[in-house]
Amino acid sequence: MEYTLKELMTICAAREIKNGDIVFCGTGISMLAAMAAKNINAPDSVIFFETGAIDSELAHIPLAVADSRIMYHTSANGGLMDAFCTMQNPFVGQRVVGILGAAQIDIYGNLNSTVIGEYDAPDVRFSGSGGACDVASFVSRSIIFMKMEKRKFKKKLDYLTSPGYLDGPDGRKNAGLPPGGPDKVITDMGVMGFDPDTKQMILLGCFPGITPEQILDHMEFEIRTDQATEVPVPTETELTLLREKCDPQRLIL
Amino acid sequence: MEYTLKELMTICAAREIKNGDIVFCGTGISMLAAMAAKNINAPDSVIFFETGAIDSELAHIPLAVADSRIMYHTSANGGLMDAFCTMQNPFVGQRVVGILGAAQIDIYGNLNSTVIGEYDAPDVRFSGSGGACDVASFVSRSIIFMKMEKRKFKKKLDYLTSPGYLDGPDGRKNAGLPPGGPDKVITDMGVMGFDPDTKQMILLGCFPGITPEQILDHMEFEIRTDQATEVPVPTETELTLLREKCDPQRLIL
Amino acid sequence: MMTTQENKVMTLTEAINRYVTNGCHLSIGGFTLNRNPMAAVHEIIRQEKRDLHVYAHSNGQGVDELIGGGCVSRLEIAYGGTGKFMSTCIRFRKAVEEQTLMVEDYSNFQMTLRFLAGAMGVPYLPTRSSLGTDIIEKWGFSEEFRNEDPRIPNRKLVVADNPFDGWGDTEKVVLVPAINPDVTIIHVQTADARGNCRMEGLTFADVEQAKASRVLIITCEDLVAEGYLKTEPDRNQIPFIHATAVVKVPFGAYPTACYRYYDYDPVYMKAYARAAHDDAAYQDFLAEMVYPHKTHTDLLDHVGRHRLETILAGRNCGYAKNLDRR
Amino acid sequence: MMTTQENKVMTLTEAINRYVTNGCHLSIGGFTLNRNPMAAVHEIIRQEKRDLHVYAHSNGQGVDELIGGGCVSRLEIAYGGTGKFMSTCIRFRKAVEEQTLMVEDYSNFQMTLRFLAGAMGVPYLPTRSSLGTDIIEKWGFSEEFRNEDPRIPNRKLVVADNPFDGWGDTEKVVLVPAINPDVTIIHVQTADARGNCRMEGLTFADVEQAKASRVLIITCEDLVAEGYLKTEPDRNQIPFIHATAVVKVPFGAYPTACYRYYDYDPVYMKAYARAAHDDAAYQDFLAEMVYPHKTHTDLLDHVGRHRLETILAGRNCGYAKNLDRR
Repeated sequence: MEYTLKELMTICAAREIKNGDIVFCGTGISMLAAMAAKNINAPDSVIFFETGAIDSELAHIPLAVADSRIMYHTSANGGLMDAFCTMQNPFVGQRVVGILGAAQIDIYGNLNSTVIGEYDAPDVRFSGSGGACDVASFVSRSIIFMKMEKRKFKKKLDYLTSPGYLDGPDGRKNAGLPPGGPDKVITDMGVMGFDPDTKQMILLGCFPGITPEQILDHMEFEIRTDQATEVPVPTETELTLLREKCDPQRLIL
Repeated sequence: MEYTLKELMTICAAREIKNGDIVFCGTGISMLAAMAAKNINAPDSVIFFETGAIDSELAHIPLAVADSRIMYHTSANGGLMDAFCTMQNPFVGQRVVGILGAAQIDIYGNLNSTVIGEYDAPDVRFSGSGGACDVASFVSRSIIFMKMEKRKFKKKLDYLTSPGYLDGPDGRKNAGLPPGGPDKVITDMGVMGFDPDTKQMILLGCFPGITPEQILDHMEFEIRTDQATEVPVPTETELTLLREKCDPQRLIL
Repeated sequence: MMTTQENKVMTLTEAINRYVTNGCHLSIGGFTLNRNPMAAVHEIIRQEKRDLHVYAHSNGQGVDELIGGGCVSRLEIAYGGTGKFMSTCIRFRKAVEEQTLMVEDYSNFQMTLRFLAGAMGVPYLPTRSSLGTDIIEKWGFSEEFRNEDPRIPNRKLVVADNPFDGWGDTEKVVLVPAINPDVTIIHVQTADARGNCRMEGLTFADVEQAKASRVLIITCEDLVAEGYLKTEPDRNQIPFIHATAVVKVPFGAYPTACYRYYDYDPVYMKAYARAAHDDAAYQDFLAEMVYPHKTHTDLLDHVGRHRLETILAGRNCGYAKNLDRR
Repeated sequence: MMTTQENKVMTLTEAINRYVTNGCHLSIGGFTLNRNPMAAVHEIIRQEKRDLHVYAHSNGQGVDELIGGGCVSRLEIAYGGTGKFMSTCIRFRKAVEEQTLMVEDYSNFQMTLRFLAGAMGVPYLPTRSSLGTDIIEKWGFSEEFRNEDPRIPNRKLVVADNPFDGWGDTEKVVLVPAINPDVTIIHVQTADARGNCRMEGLTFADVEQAKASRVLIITCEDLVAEGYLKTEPDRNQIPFIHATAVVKVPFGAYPTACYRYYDYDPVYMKAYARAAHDDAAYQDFLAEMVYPHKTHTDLLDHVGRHRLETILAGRNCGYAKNLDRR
């Protein structure tokens, strides 16, 4: 069954979500991945928005995390305080998985979604942290969507918005952050993880037809590729459920 | 028109409440004073409970600040966080008037509602602060009900639960408290205020038939009495409204 | 959307037996004479749990009965009383005066902030309350005691300078340390099998206590089908992710009140206060009202339908308008 | 019980004219494309308010239009975007890149905590968010600038040790300073003339923003009689004691959504995003959609009943099910 790159990426992220996970969703593909997980492989995962909605039914796809569509048929409608306290909560916070995107990422999974250039006189201004820095600070693991480009996989970020492992294995501890950190990076060419010892990014899987060399060509820094395998293509079930249950109007796909 | 001591005390406190005041009520006579003010002289005062109810209708008299009778027909039902944040709020907190009681009071209007004797091995244990320390810490003025007894008007408190002026004019500032402090002490023999310069208690009024000397006889410390006048007796209107509108079942009176 | 249901429903006996262990750190919901989880309190007494460390703001009746039942060794508290029926909780007062209970005093706001700090995952929160008072000066637990017990913070309260140089016209604040109880028990009007909760009337500090806790036991008047509470989610305060156990216990707050369901029972409250003054009479009270009843239903049967009818709440006002409370 | 009613109702023109002054510190409610007080935003633009200091978490459309209208000089913000329609707010982005706007970055939780700190009267609140990041390292307002302006705290954020020696498994926290805006404007579903408010759906940070503010302007879909909101007080979030002005403005959040009333308008949002990329086109947009309309009703007349009908919310789901959002 044919599939688009966006479908593949969405399903790759969805596969990372387990039953019992509380999934922090951003807009766009991140929300779609959470919806896909719930419809495909993790029906007992919980969709959760920084705006204060938890366990939204999502009968129709939202176009922002404040879309009224997330307020319908939830377990509780609250506000930002409720949502962020849930993420920082010592018990349920550990069950939260963040799905994030960014303009730049470095080898330790730190993210920039603020500026290119100097902070005081930027060449390009982005939206800023929103809740991304919060979720990256608090939760046990996060999944990051990135487009493979040299200017995006950076040796040094122009601005560190959301913490990954900071400068290495002790980075988070030294800074005073709770344990946790990035778990997977889902790109348009393959999937990366992080070495449990060095906390540096490693290549885990290439999309069909893509080689590790091609991926390295799209990065400013080098990563280990010796564990890379080919990412399994989406199954017919995965694709059908994604298309029919999650985004029938193709608003995001 | 005849009246009881409790009615006189209630009306003395009620007279201190103005339109626009937000009145923090405890149980018993303090709640009755707030209800009396609203029915007699300050219809635009707002009755407010530390449990989270604001502008309760109080169709029936509550016997505790968590009585379901305070939850009916309020402007908003919240919780303790809402209530105490309102008191500490820089804008509305200044409009809050606290009505308090205690086991002991000193010349600076500090209150003890915790223990008699040593804290670690008390002779008598009382209920403790509840919200009294909070309201005494935050709000611009408070009205205190006390029974005139030597063991209650103390040179030195056994335990300082709720701050008055602490040790004098700069006491609150030095401790780091916001401005404010006790305004009136309503007793079963007369009414005290506080000298604006020394912040020490002074006698403002004696109940009919009571002399300043009699009041001083019931106190361990000495206060100025040269400004004391006779407290005006309750009017027929005051008494009628108090009895018929506030406590027709005589649950508190 | 596809969803499977996690069912957390169990009996009260099972929930207390499984989660409330001797020596555990416990908090209960409600305030003075309203929405205390009294069925759970009685079950704890019946199961003879001992050496509990209890965190209370103004949880009156429930805390006094736990103390009276011999379950509590240590108590961090703001207020022990139930209003008109007991201006000071009587078994609490006796235990403190007889030094059979270690007690440490805070204010209601401080206890609320401590639960909130625990719920929001920060080690402390600041307030301006209690500066200059003995609440800061006098500790119920000594420094040595604190240092020996890793489950208690090393200091009671800390007075700190404002590092933002007088910002907010504030020079100093009091930092209150977080509480994360092992178990919190609350009684709510409505819950579903996953543990979504809806309270009516005031919520007191139940939400903060619930979210601060490792284990959350919910007793409820009505246990409703999955989906019912989701039709009006603005009215739900605690989402199921915080819940551990759900128990249906009608009249589960009795003898305290439950807004829109029933009022407090003045007959019980007055009989309790009378008995509590005397050790022998209190044992008689326990022998009549707590020990013999295997379940809360048995207690309610003992109280009798007539008395329960006197406290039934008017559906509009939420309490029993004609209740004799003199 | 006797009560007289304080009536705070006025026109939007009057409320903005009286309370939003040049140079004042302002915050607006809502989030990205939902429940922004857009009628008030447009009135601020029409009245040519200048030099505003704006505090925003993720208030997307409203903040971008305020910037586009030339009203804002300084902005403390967590996120400038409206989701699919503008992943980064376009007038915001242009103003920052052209350095016509001073900006300082925080996270959404930090901004929420800052409003909460202001509402609860403490100089700061702690969190663990942003440790090790440039949100702490890079300040938008320099130390000199801060010291010259008494209305800005002397530091952006402070990293502090935990004085409770590792309590809560925490060694360090970030202290975020309180915000007390001069004016906060929120748009709610229902209010009464005294300013009691009921929001439906998510409340975002509106409650904290409202209570932190010296002046609170409320625009509402429905202005109801005194007493109406008091029949179900559990559903009200802001009691009248915080309110300064109340204005009835149906469709007052348009073109952003208002849960259970109407959806966002994709036609407006897309036209806006197109125009915002180009200065001349943006002036045309202002000339068509903002300046000529004396009131919000005039703008709605210009939009036309047909388009408004497409966004009307289903009373059950709360949004427009069949809206074309491609």
